[in-house]
Amino acid sequence: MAWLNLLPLAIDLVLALTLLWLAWRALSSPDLFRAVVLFIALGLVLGLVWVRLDAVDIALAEIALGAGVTGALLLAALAKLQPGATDSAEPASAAEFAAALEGDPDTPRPALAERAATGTAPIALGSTLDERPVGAAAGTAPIALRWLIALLLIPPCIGLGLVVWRLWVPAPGLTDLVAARLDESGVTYPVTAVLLNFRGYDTLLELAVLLLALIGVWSLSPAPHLDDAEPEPALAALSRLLAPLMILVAAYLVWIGAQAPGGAFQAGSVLGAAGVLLRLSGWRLSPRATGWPLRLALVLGVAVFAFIGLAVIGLGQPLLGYPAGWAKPAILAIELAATLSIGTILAALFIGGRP
Amino acid sequence: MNSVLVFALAGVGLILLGLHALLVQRHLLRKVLAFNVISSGIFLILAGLARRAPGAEPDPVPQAMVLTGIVVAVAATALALAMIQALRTATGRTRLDDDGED
Amino acid sequence: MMPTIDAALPPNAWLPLLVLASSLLPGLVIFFLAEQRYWTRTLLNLAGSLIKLLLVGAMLWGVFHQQQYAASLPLLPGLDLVLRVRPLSLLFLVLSAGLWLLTTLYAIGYLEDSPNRSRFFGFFSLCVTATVGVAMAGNLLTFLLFFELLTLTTYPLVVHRGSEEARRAGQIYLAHTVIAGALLLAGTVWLYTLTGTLEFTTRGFVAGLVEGHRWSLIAIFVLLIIGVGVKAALVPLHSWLPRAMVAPAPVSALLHAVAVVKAGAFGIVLIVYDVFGVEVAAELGVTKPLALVAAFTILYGSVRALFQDNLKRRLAFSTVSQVSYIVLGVAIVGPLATVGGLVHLVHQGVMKITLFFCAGNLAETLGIHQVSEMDGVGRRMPWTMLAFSIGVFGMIGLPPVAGFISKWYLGLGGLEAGLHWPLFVLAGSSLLNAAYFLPILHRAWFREPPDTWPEERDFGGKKETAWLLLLPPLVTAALSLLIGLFASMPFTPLEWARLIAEREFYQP
Amino acid sequence: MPMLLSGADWAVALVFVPLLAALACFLVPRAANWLGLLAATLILLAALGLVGGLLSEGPLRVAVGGWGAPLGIDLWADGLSAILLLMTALVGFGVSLYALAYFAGHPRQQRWFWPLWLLLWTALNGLYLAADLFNLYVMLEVLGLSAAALTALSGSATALHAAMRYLLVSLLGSAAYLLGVALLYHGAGTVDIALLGERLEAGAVAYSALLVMATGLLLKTALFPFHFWLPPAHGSAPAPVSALLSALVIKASFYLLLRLWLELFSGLAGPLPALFPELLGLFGVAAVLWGSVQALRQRRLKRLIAYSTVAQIGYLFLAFPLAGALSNADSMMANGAWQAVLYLALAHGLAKAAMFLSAGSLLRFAGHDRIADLDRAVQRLPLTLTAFVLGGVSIMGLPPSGGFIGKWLLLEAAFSQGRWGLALVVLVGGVLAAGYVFKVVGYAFTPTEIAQEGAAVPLGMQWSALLLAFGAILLGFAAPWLWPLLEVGAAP
Repeated sequence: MAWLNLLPLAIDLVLALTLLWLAWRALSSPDLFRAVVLFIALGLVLGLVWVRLDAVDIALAEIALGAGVTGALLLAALAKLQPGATDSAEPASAAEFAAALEGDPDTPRPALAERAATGTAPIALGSTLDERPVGAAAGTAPIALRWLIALLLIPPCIGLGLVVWRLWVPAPGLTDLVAARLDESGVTYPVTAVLLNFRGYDTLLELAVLLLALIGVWSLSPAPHLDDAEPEPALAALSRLLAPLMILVAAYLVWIGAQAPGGAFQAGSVLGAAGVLLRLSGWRLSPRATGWPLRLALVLGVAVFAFIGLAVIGLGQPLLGYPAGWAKPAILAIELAATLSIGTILAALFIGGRP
Repeated sequence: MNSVLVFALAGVGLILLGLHALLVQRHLLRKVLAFNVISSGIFLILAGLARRAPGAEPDPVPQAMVLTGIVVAVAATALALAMIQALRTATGRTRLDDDGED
Repeated sequence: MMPTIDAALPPNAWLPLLVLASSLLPGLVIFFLAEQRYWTRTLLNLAGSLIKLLLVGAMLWGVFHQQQYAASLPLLPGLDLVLRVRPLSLLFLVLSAGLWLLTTLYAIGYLEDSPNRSRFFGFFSLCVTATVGVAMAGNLLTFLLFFELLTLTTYPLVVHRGSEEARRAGQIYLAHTVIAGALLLAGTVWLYTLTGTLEFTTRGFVAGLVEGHRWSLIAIFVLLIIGVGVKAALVPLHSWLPRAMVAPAPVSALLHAVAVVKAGAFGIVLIVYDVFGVEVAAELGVTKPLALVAAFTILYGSVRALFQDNLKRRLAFSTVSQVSYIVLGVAIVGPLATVGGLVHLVHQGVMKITLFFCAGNLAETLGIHQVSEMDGVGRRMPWTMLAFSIGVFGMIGLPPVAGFISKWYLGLGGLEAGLHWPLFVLAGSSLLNAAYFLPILHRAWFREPPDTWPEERDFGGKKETAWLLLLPPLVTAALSLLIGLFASMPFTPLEWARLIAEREFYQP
Repeated sequence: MPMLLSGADWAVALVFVPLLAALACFLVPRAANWLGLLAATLILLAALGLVGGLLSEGPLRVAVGGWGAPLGIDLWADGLSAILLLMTALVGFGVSLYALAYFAGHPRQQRWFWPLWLLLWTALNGLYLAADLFNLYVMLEVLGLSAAALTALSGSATALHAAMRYLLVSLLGSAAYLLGVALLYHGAGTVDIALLGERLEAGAVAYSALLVMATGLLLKTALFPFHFWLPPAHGSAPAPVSALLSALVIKASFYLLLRLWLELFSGLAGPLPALFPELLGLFGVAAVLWGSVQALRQRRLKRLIAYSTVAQIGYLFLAFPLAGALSNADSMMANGAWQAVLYLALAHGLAKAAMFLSAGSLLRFAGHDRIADLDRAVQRLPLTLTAFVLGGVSIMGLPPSGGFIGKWLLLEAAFSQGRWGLALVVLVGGVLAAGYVFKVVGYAFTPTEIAQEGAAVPLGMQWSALLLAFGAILLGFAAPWLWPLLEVGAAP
C-alpha cells in the first residue's frame, strides 16, 4: 500500500510540473493573447496548489485576484493596445479564448496581435514592429544572449533551491503565538486575525497601495469612452441577474471571514467583478455619482481603517489597538468599508481612465 | 520529500522562468507577465514553507503576508498596464528602446 | 551672528567677527540692489571698507599691546573654526583692508556705466571677506574654508565680462584652484589624522612626528604647498594667472595684489612657519627644494615678461616672479630672509597694485592695451605715468622705493644662511625687471605721442582721467615711497615683519 | 517644556498625516494645494517633535495594536531614522512650496501630484519608522509605485518611457527584497529586525537573504552598475518630482540596506560578510568615477544633475569598506565612516533637491535645459543660479557645507586606515563635481548669439530652491546638534 502514500506526492509533482510548463508557455508564446490566456490558466492551477497547501484564503485570492482581476486587466489592456480596438473587445476575445485553449501551439493564430499587422491606422506602424508574431526573435533578445542569460541565471537559482531545501525542517513559526492570542483578536480565524488585527498596519497600507495604483492609473489615462456600443442583450440580462447574487456572495465572504477562509479582499474582488459585469452590460454610474461620491467610495476603506486606528489612541490604546470587546465590531466595520472600496477600486482599475 | 518542498522548489523554478523572461522579452506586456510569475514564485516559497510542520496547522502569518503580496502585485500590474497603454498612445510603441537617451 | 558662539563673548571675540561682517553684510545687501542705485551701493562699499580699516587699525594697536583676539565655532567633534588675530595675520589684514578701500574707489570709477555692477561689487565684497578670513584663520581648517571661499568668490569676477574668452579663463582658473583645493584638503585631513590638531602654532605643531612619520610629513608638506602654490602662481602651477587678465582692471588688482595671489603666498608662509615650523621643515629637507622652485619661478616669470607686448600680461608674469620673492624669503630659513619675505608680502602688493591701476587707466582713458601703443603717453597722462614709474622703480628694487627694502633683506638673509645663490637670483631678476620695465618708461616719457590714441575717452575739461581713477594709483605710489623711506619707523611693514621673525626664531 | 505629545505620537503622526492628507487631496482636488501645504507643515512639526522626543526619552519603540514583535508590527525610531525623517521633512517641505508655484499652470498634473506625493511621503516616513521587514516591503511598494507614477506625471513620451523602466526595476527590486524576507522568516521565525538580529546565525540562509535583499535594494538605490534606469527617470520627470526622487527616494532604499547591514548581517561570521563591504566599496568607486564623467559629458542640465546623483550614490557606498575596520563595541554610530555616510546623505538630499528645483526654474525660464544656451541666466535669474551653485558647493564638498563635513569624515577614515585609493577617489570625485557644476555656471555667464526671451519664473519657485540650498550649506555647521541625536539608540 506504499504507493497510496505516494499518490498525493505524485499529484503534487504533476501540479508543480504543470505550473512550470504553463509559466514557460505563457512567457515564451509568440502570441500575446495566448500568453495572457496561459497566464490565467497558470493562476487557476496556482489556486489548486494553494488548496493543496491548506491555504484556502490564498487560493481564493489567487483565483479571484491573481487569475481573475489580473487576467481581466491584462485582457483589457491587450484589447486597448490593438489599434482600432475599443473598450468592448471582450466578445472577440472570448471567442479567441476558446480558440487559444484548443489550438495547436505551433502555428501562429490569427490572434489580436496579428490584426495589428494589417491595421491601417498610422499608429499601427509601431505595433507591426513590436508584435509581429512571425519569429519570436523580433520580440526577444538574440538567441545567444537568451542562452547566456539563462546560463547566468541558473546557478543562483540552483543555489536558492538548495537554500529552500535546507529550510525544509519543521519549525513552528508564529503558529503557536497566533493561536495563543487568537481569542483577544476579535475573530476566530487565524489568517483574518493576522490580517486585520495582529498585522493590521500592513493591511491598512495594502489598501493604500490599491488606492495608490488607481490614482496612478487615473493620472496616466484619459477618460474612457463612454459611448461604446450597445452590449449584447443576453449579456445584459445575465449580468442583471448575476450582479445582485455577487453582491450577496461578497457580503457572505466578509461575514465568514471572521471564522473561516474569506474576507475583505476576496469579497472585494467579487464585488469588483460585479461592477465590471454591470459596466459591460451597459450600466453606468450617473454623472452625479462619478464625482466625489465615487471618490468617497474609493477612499472609504483606508479612511475608516485609519480613523478607527487613530481614534483608539484617544481611548488610551496604542495605534490600531482595539479596546477589549470592541475588536469584532471594529474589524467588521473595517472589512465592510474595505470591501466596498476594494470592489470599487478593482472595477475602476478595469475600466481605466477617470470617469 | 513532501508536497511543501515540491511547491517551494516549483516556486524557485517560477522565479527562474520569470527572471529570464523579464530580461529577454521585449514586449512590455510580457515583462508584466514575467513580473507576476516571479511574484508567484516568491509567494510559493513564502507561504509554502509555512506548512512544513507535519500535520500541524499552517502558519497563518506568512499566509497573511502572501495575501498582502497578491494584492500589491495586482495593484502594481494595474499601474504597469496603464503605463504601457499611455506609452503606446504617446509613442506607438510597446517596448523599451535600448537606448534610453532622448 | 552665529548661534553657537557663546553669548558672553569677551569683547575681543567680536572684533574679528566684525571685520568679517564689515564686508560680508554690505556684499550681501549689494546683491539685492537695483542696478541704478549708484549712491546706495557706493555708500555701502565705502562705509564697509572704512569700517574694516578702522577695525583692523584697532586690532593692530591691540595686538601691539599684547591683546588677544579670537573667536571660534565648533564644526566637527574636536575641530573648531577658529579666528585668531596674530601679528602675521595683521600684516596681511592691514594690506588687504587698506588696498580694498583704494580698489573699491578705483572700481567705482572704472565700472561707471558698465552693466551688472551690483553683482560685481557683491562678489567683490565677498572676495575681501574671504581674504580677511584667510588672514585671521586660527587653524588649517579655517584657512581651508576661507581659501576655498576665495576661489568661489573670485570666479564670478574673472568671468564678469561674460565673453567666451572670459568663460574659458574662468574654467582654467577653476581647474587649477579646484584641483589645488583637493590636494590641500587631502594634506589637511592626512595631517589631522596624524596630529589630532590643526591649530596654527608659532614654530609649528608637527615636531613630535618627525621620528616615525618623516615620509608622511614630507608628502603632506608637498600636498599642502601645491595646494596653496597654485594661487601663489609658483611655476609650473601659474598658467591660470596670465589668462585671468581678461577680467576688468580692478579684478586684476584684486587678484594680484590684495587677495588671491597674496592668499597663496600667505598660505605658504603659514604652512612653513605655523604648521611645520621652519626648523622642522628644514630638518625634513623640504625647504631647499621650495627655495629652488621659488628661484626658478622668479627667473622664469621675469624672462616670460620680457616677451609680452600686452601690458597686463607683462604685469602678470611680473607678478609670477615677484610673489616668489616671498616664498624665497620663507624657504631660505633665517631671520633676515624671513623679514625680507614677509615685508615683501606688503611691498609687492602696494607696488603691483599701482601698476595695475595705471594700466587700467591707460586702457580706460586711451584704449591702450599693448606696450607698443604707449609711445609718449607720459605727456598725455603725466600723473598716471608718474605713479607707474614709481611702481616700476620699486619692482626693480631701486632705493628708496619699498622694493629695495625687500631685496636688501632677502639678500642679507641669504648670506646669513650661508647661501650665495639667492644673491645671484635677486640680481638676475632685478636686471630682467629693468629689461622689461625700463623700455616702457622710455617709450612713455621720451617718444613722440601718436596723433590719435586707440580709443580716447573725454572726462571733461583738461583732466587726464577721472579723479576716482587717478587718486588710487597716486596714493599707492606715494605709499610705496613712504614705506621704503621710513622703513624703520614703528608700525611700518618692516618693523612688523621683524616682530614676527623675532617670535618665530628667538622666542623659546 | 512639558511634552503634550510623546515621541510615539509624533511617530504615528509622521505616517498618518501624509496618508490622510493624500486621501483628502484625492477627495477634494480643489483644496489640494492648501491641504498639501498644511500637511507639509504638520509633518515638519512632527519630525521636530519626534527629534525632541528622542532627545529627551531616548530611542522609541511602538507596538502597533499593542501586540509587540514578533506577533505584531513594531515601529521604532533612533537617531539614524530621526535624522533621515528630519531631512525628508525639510526637503519635502521645500519641494511642496516649490510645487505650489510650479504646477500652477498645469491643473492635470497638479491634481495628481499631491495625492501621489503625499503617499510617497507616507511611504518614506513609514519606511524610516518600520522595525518589521514585511512592513518595510509594503512601504517599499508604496514608495515604488508612487515614485513611478510621479515620474510619468508630465505624460511626455520620454517621461513615460523612463517611468515604465523605473517601475519595472522597482518592482523587481521589491520582489528580490521580499524573497529575502521569506528566507529570513523561515530561517528565524520572525520579521522583526531587532529579534532577527538576535536570532540570525551565519549560514546559507542568512547569506542568500543578504544577497537577494542587497541586490534588490541596490537596484532601487541605483548603485553602479544598477544605475541605468536613473538618469532617464530623474532627468525627464517634472522638476519637483526629480528633486524628490534624487533627494529622498534613493535614500530610502539606501537606508534600508544600511539598516539591514548594521542590524542583521555585519556581525555575521564568514567570508561573505567580510567581502560584501569591499564589493560595495568597489561599486561605489565605479559609481563616483563613471557618474561624474558622464555628468561632465551631458549637454542637458537635468541629465547632468541626474548623473551627478549616480556619482553621489557612489560616495555613500565608499563608507562600507571603511566602516568595517572601525567598528567597535561602544557605539555603532561613533564610527566615523557611518557618520560620514549620514552626513553625505543629508547634504546630498538638500543640495540635490535645490539643484533639481533650480533646473526646473531654468527650464521654465528658457523653455529648454541646454547647458550651452543658458544665456546670461546668472544675471536674469540670480536667485536660481545662487541656489544651484550653493547646492553645487555642497556636492563638490567645499567648506563649510554639509557635503564638506561628510567628505572630511570619509577622508579621515580613509587616511587613518591607509586606504589611499579610496581617499583618492573621494578627492577626484570632488574635482569632477566642480567640473560639471561650473560647466553650467560658466555658460550661465555668457550670452548666446541670439538673445532669448525668458518666461517669468514665480518667486516661490526661486526662493524654495534657495532655501534648500542654504540648508545644505548650514548643515555644515549643524554637527554639534546632530551628533547627540545620532547617538540616540546607537548602542548595539
